[in-house]
Amino acid sequence: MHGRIRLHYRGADGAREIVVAWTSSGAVVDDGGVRSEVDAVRLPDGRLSLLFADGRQVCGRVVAGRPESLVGRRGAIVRVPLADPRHRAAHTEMEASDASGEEVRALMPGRVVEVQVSEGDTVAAGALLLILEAMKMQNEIRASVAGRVSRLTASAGQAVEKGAHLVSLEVQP
Amino acid sequence: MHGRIRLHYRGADGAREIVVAWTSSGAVVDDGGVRSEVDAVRLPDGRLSLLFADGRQVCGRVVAGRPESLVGRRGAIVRVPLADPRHRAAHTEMEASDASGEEVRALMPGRVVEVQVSEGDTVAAGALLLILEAMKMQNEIRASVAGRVSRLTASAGQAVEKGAHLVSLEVQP
Amino acid sequence: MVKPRLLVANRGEIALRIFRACRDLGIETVAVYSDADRKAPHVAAADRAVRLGPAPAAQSYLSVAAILAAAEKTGATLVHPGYGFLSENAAFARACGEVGLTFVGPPASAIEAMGSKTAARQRMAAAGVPVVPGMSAAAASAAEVERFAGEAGYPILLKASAGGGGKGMRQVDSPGEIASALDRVASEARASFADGSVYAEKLIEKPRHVEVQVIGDSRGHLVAVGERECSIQRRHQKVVEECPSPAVSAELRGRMSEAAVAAAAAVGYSSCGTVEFLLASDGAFYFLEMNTRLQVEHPVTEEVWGVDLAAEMIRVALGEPLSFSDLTPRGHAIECRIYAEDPRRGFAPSPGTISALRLPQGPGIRHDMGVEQGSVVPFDYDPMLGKLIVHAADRPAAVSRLARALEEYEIWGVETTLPLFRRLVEDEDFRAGAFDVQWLDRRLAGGFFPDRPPAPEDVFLAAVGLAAEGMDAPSASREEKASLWRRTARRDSVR
Amino acid sequence: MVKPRLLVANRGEIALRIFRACRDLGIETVAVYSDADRKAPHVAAADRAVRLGPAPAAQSYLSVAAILAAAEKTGATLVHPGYGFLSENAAFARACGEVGLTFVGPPASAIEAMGSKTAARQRMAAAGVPVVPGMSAAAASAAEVERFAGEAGYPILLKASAGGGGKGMRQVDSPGEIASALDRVASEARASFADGSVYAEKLIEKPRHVEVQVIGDSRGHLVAVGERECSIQRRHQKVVEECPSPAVSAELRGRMSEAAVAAAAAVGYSSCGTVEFLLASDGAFYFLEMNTRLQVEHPVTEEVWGVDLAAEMIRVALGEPLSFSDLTPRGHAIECRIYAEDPRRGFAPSPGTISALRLPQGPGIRHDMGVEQGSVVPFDYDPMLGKLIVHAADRPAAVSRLARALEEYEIWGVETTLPLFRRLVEDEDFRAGAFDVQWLDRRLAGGFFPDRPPAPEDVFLAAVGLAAEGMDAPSASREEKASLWRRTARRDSVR
Repeated sequence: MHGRIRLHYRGADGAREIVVAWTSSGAVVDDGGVRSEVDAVRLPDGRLSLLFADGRQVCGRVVAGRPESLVGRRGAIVRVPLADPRHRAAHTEMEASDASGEEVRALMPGRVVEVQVSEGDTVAAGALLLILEAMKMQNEIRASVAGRVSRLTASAGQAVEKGAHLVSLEVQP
Repeated sequence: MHGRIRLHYRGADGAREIVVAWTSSGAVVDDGGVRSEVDAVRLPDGRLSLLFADGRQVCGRVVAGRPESLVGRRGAIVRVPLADPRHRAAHTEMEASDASGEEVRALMPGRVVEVQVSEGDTVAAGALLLILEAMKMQNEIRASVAGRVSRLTASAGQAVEKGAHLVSLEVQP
Repeated sequence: MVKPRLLVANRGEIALRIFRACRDLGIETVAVYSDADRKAPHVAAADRAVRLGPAPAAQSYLSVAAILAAAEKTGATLVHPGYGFLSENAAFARACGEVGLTFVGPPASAIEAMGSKTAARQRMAAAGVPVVPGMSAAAASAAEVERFAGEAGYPILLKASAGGGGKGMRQVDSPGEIASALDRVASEARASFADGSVYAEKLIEKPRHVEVQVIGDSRGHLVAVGERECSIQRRHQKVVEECPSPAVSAELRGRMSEAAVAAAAAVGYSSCGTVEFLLASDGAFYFLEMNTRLQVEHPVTEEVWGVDLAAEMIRVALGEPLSFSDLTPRGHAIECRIYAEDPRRGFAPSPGTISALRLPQGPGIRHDMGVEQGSVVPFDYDPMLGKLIVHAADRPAAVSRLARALEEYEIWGVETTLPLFRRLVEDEDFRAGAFDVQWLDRRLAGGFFPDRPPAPEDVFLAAVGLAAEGMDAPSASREEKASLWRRTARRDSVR
Repeated sequence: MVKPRLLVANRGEIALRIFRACRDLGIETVAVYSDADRKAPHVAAADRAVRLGPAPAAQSYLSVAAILAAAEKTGATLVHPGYGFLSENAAFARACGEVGLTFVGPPASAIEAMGSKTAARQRMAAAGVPVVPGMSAAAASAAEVERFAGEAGYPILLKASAGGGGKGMRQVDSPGEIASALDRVASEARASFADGSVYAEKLIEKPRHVEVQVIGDSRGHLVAVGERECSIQRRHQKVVEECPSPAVSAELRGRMSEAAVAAAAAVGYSSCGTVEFLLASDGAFYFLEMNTRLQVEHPVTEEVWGVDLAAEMIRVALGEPLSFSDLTPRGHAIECRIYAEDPRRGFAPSPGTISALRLPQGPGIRHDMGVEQGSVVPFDYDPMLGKLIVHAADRPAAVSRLARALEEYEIWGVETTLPLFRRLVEDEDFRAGAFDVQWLDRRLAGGFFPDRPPAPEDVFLAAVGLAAEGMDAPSASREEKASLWRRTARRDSVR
C-alpha cells in the first residue's frame, strides 16, 4: 500500500472511489477515473496548499474524520463524505488489532452518541459499533475485524476522555 | 527539592538569590529576602499571568535559557540574567550524568560560538565548557560535575543539529 | 489631582476595548474576573486584576459589593460598566458615586428615567420626540377607534390593555374591519386576562431599527454622531449593524439627530448613549427606547465619523469638554457580531475551546475580539466571541470587503455565526440594503442554509489531507514525504 | 470583455495587499513564486500560482521571461509589479504591453523619463517644478561662485563635477570662504577624479523628505492625494512614514500638490506615483525624484484620505475614470516598517522562523503583514516582515495609539525593528514632529538603546517561568501543578 491510498466518497451527490498516489513531484489524484497531478505542501499554520498542473491553487485546512472529513476553505467549513476505509477514524485508535481481535479507544475527548452493539454480540467486519462525537463531528466507529464483542465500556451519552476504552472485539476461533 | 527552586540572579545591577516555592494557592517568591505571593497561570497562548496580593497583574512570555532567560512583556523582549543552577540550560540536555560522568547534547539547533576546553582537560564542576547560540541567546554550557573532557565534538562556529553531541566529561576516579 | 485608574466591571471584547482606550489615554486599568475567566484576555491586558467570585454572573459580574470592593482594593477612581451586566443599573451608578468613584456613564437619574419604558415613552412625547401614536385610554366604542385610525392612518393594531406576549392583538387595515375586530380582541382579552379593555396603536409595518448615537459632556454640550442601521436582527437580537443607514438621507439624519438630542436632553443626559427609533417605510420615525451606555455596535460610528467614542466617554467622565464639534461622516462601515452559536442548528450555543483562529488583515478591517486561539468559551455568559468591523468608501465596497474578510476568517473548535454572514453578503436584498427588522427571521424561516454537495476543491483537499495523514506513519522509507506533511512544524518552536 | 485576471510579479505583503484589492474588486488573482516561497502566504492567497525559478531574485522575481510565461500559462490579463523588483523597469512594462498584458502602472515612457535622475531634474526644471538651485556648468572663478551664492543664498555646497560617493564636497557658509574652499575641492577633485572642475549647489540644511501621492487615469485626470512625511530614515532608508506631515500647512500642501501634478504631467503620467521633495526649514521645497509605482507607505495616505489606492490603481489600469475628485484628509496615520533586523546590532539582518506572532487589535490599527506565525524569513529578499499602520484623530493620539499597539505586538524567532519604534514613541523630538532626514542617524549614533537592568516585573516573570519549567518534570505528585503549567495546551487541539 505504500505510496497509494484508496478513499471512498459517499455523498448525496453519488459514491465513487478516489485514489491518491505519491510521486516524486507530488501526488496524483484519481477521482472516479479523472487523474490530476498536484503539488501539495503543508503550510506553517497547518493548512494544505495544492497546486494543479494548470496553475490553479487551492488552500484549506483538513480535519480528517470518519465517515466525513471537515474542510475549511475560503472561510467556509464544509463536510466532505470521504474516508479511508483502511484507516481508523482520527478519533479512535486500535490496540492489538491482530488475529486475536481489537480494542478501540478514544483518541481525543468526546461524547458517545449511540452504541449499536451489546456485549456478546457477534459482528461482521465493517459493522457499526458506536458513534463518537468529537471535534464537532459524529464519527462512526466500525469493526475492522469480524468477531464477538467481548467487552463494552461505552454507553450512550457518556463523555469520554482521551485514551478511554470503548469496546473490545474477540475474533471467533 | 519538591515545591521549591533556587535561582541565581547575576545582573549588572547586582547578584542575589531568588527562591520560588509553590503553595496550594500559587507561588511564593523570595527575592533577596522580599517575599511576595503570586497567583500564576499559564495562558492558552503560552504566556504567564502573575497576580500579586495587592492586585497587580503582570503578563509575559518567558523563554528559559542559561545564563539568561528572555522575557517578553508589553511588547519588549528583555534579557534577565537569571538561571537555575540545578537546571540544565533549556538548549542542552545531559545523558547519563551519573557518577561516571556526563554527556552534553544540543536540545535545539544552534551554533557553537566558543569552546573553552580541549580534550583531556580537567575541569571543576561549574566550569564553562562552551557557549552555544540558539534561539537568539548565547547559552553558557557549564560542567555539572568535576571531571576530564573525554570527548569533544563541538568546535567554534559549528552549526549543530538538535541532539548533536557536544562534549563528554568523565569523572576522575 | 489623583492619577485616574479605571476599573471595567465587565469582561470579553468590551473590557479589552475600554482598556485600549485607557492605554491610548495613558490611564491605568483594573480588570475584574470570575473563576471562569482567570485566563481570559481581559485579565492579561490589565495593570491590576481582582477576582469577583464564582462563574455565575450573579456572584461575579453582577455583584455590586464585589466590584466596589475590587475598586477599593486597587485604588480605582473610575468604573466603566461596559454593556450588559450592570451597565443600565441606576443603583450601581449611584453606589459608585456614593463611595467616591466616577461612574463612566450618564447620571443615575437619566438611567432611571429611561429604564421605565412606559414612563420614558410619555416623557419623550412631552419633549416633542415622536412616539408611536396610540390611544391614551381604552376604547369605549368602535367609533372612537375609527376616529383614532382616521388621525393616525391605517393599518392600526388593536391591543388588549392588560395584554402581553403577543396575545390579544389584531391588525386592522380598514374602517369596515374595526367593529368585528374590536369584539374579537375584547373577548380574547376577557378570556386571557379577565379584562376586556382594548386600545389602538398605529401599526408600523416592516419597520427598520435605526438608532442615533449621542454623546454629551458635563458642561451641557450634547451632540448626535449620526445613525446606525440595526435592522438585521434575529429574534430581536442585533446581528449586523451598519453606519450610515441605507434608508437615511442627510435631511432625515438631521431630523433624527435633533429628536435624539431632544430625547437625551429631556432626561439630563451626559456621556455616550443611543436613542433607538423605529423607522417606517414612509420616512416617519418613532422613539423606541434609549440605551444609556456604550453600545456593542459603537465601532461602526467610530469608523465612519472618525471619533473614538470609548475614549471620549472616559474623557467626559473626567470632566473634560467634548473634543469635537463639527464632524462629517465618510464612507460606510459594517459590523458582524461573531457568536459561538451554530446557525445551522437554530443558533444553539456552541461553547468550547477555540482551537484555531485566523483573522483577516489589510485595509478597512478592524477586530475587537474577546477571545484568542486557545481561549475557552464558557457556558456562563453571552457567547459573543468578538466583532469584525469593515470600512470602505461606500456601501457596495464595504459589502465586498466584508465578503473578502469573511473568506480570510477561520475559527475552529466551536461553531460560529460566520456562515450566516457569508450567506448575507451573497443575498440580493442585503446587498441592496432592502430589509426591515423581521427580514432575517423570514429568511431564516425559509431555509437560509441549503445543503450543497462539497465543491470539487473541497473533495480534493479532503482526499489529499486524508492521504497525507495515512502516509505519515506507515512507511519509514517515506520519511521525507512524511516530513513534508508534518502537521506541527511549530510544535518544536518556542512559543 | 475578457474577465480580468491579475498577476502580481512580487511577493510578501505587497502581493497580499494587491490580492486583497483584487478580491474587493472581484478580480481573479495569480501569484508567482520562487523556490524559497512555495509556502509563502501570498501563494496560498491566490487563485493560481506559478513557480518562477530558484530563490535568487535574478532567476525568479526579476526574470521577465519567467513572469511573462506565468502570465500566459494562467491566462492573466493584467500584471502588477508591486514595488521593488521590476516595478520601475520600463523594459518590463513595455514587454507586458507587447504581449497584450495590461501593465498596472504608468506608461513605460514615464518610467523611463523619471528613471534617469539627471534628465528628470532638467525636465522638471523646464516644467517649472522647483529643483535644488545649482550652477549649470563648472565654475570658472571664485567670483562666479560668489555670484551664484549671492542669488541662491548661503550655505552652498561645492562639488567636484566628476565626483561621487561623498568625496570632493565642501560646505561654504560665507563669501570669504569661497576662494580657499574652491582651491581645496579642485585639488581634491584632481587627485581623486583626475578632473579639477567644480560647481556649486545650494545646500539644503537638515531637510525633510516629504512626498506627494499622485494618481491619474487614462483619460487625462491627474490629482494629488496629499503628502507623506518620510524623514525618519536610517541611511536613506525610510523606517517610519506619516500622513500628513507635521511640517506642511494646508497652504504648503496646495503648492506642493500643484508642483507634484505638474511634475507627473510633464512626463505624461497615469496610475499611482509619488513625487519626492526635499523640504527646507524655510518652507521651500525641491524636486528629488519620482517613484513610478505604488509605494510601501501608501497605507498612511489611504487611512487619512479615505481612498483605496491599490484598488484605484487597478481600476484606472482597466480604463476606468478616477472614482473620486474632491477629497479631504481626516486624522493622522503612522506606518512602521517591521524588518527582520536587529536594531541593537547595527540592524543586521535576522532571518529565521517566526515562532510566535501576536498582533494588536482594536480601533485605528491596520496590518499588512507578509508573514505569519511559522513563516520562514528567507535570506534572499528584503527582510521586511510587514507593516503596522495606526490611525487616530490627530498626531498626538496617533503616537499614543502606536505606543499602545507596540505594547500589544509580539514577534519571536527573529530579531525585529519593533524596539526601534518603541524608542521612537518615547522620544521628545519624535513626539514633537521635530526631525529631518538625518535625525534618526544622529540618534542612532548617540546610542539609542541604553542597557537598562531588567524591571522587577521581568525578573519575577523569569523566576516563575523558570520555576514552572523546573517543576514540570521532576514531581509526579505535582501533576495538577504541572498541568497548570502545560505550555502546549493547544498541541492536542486540532490545528
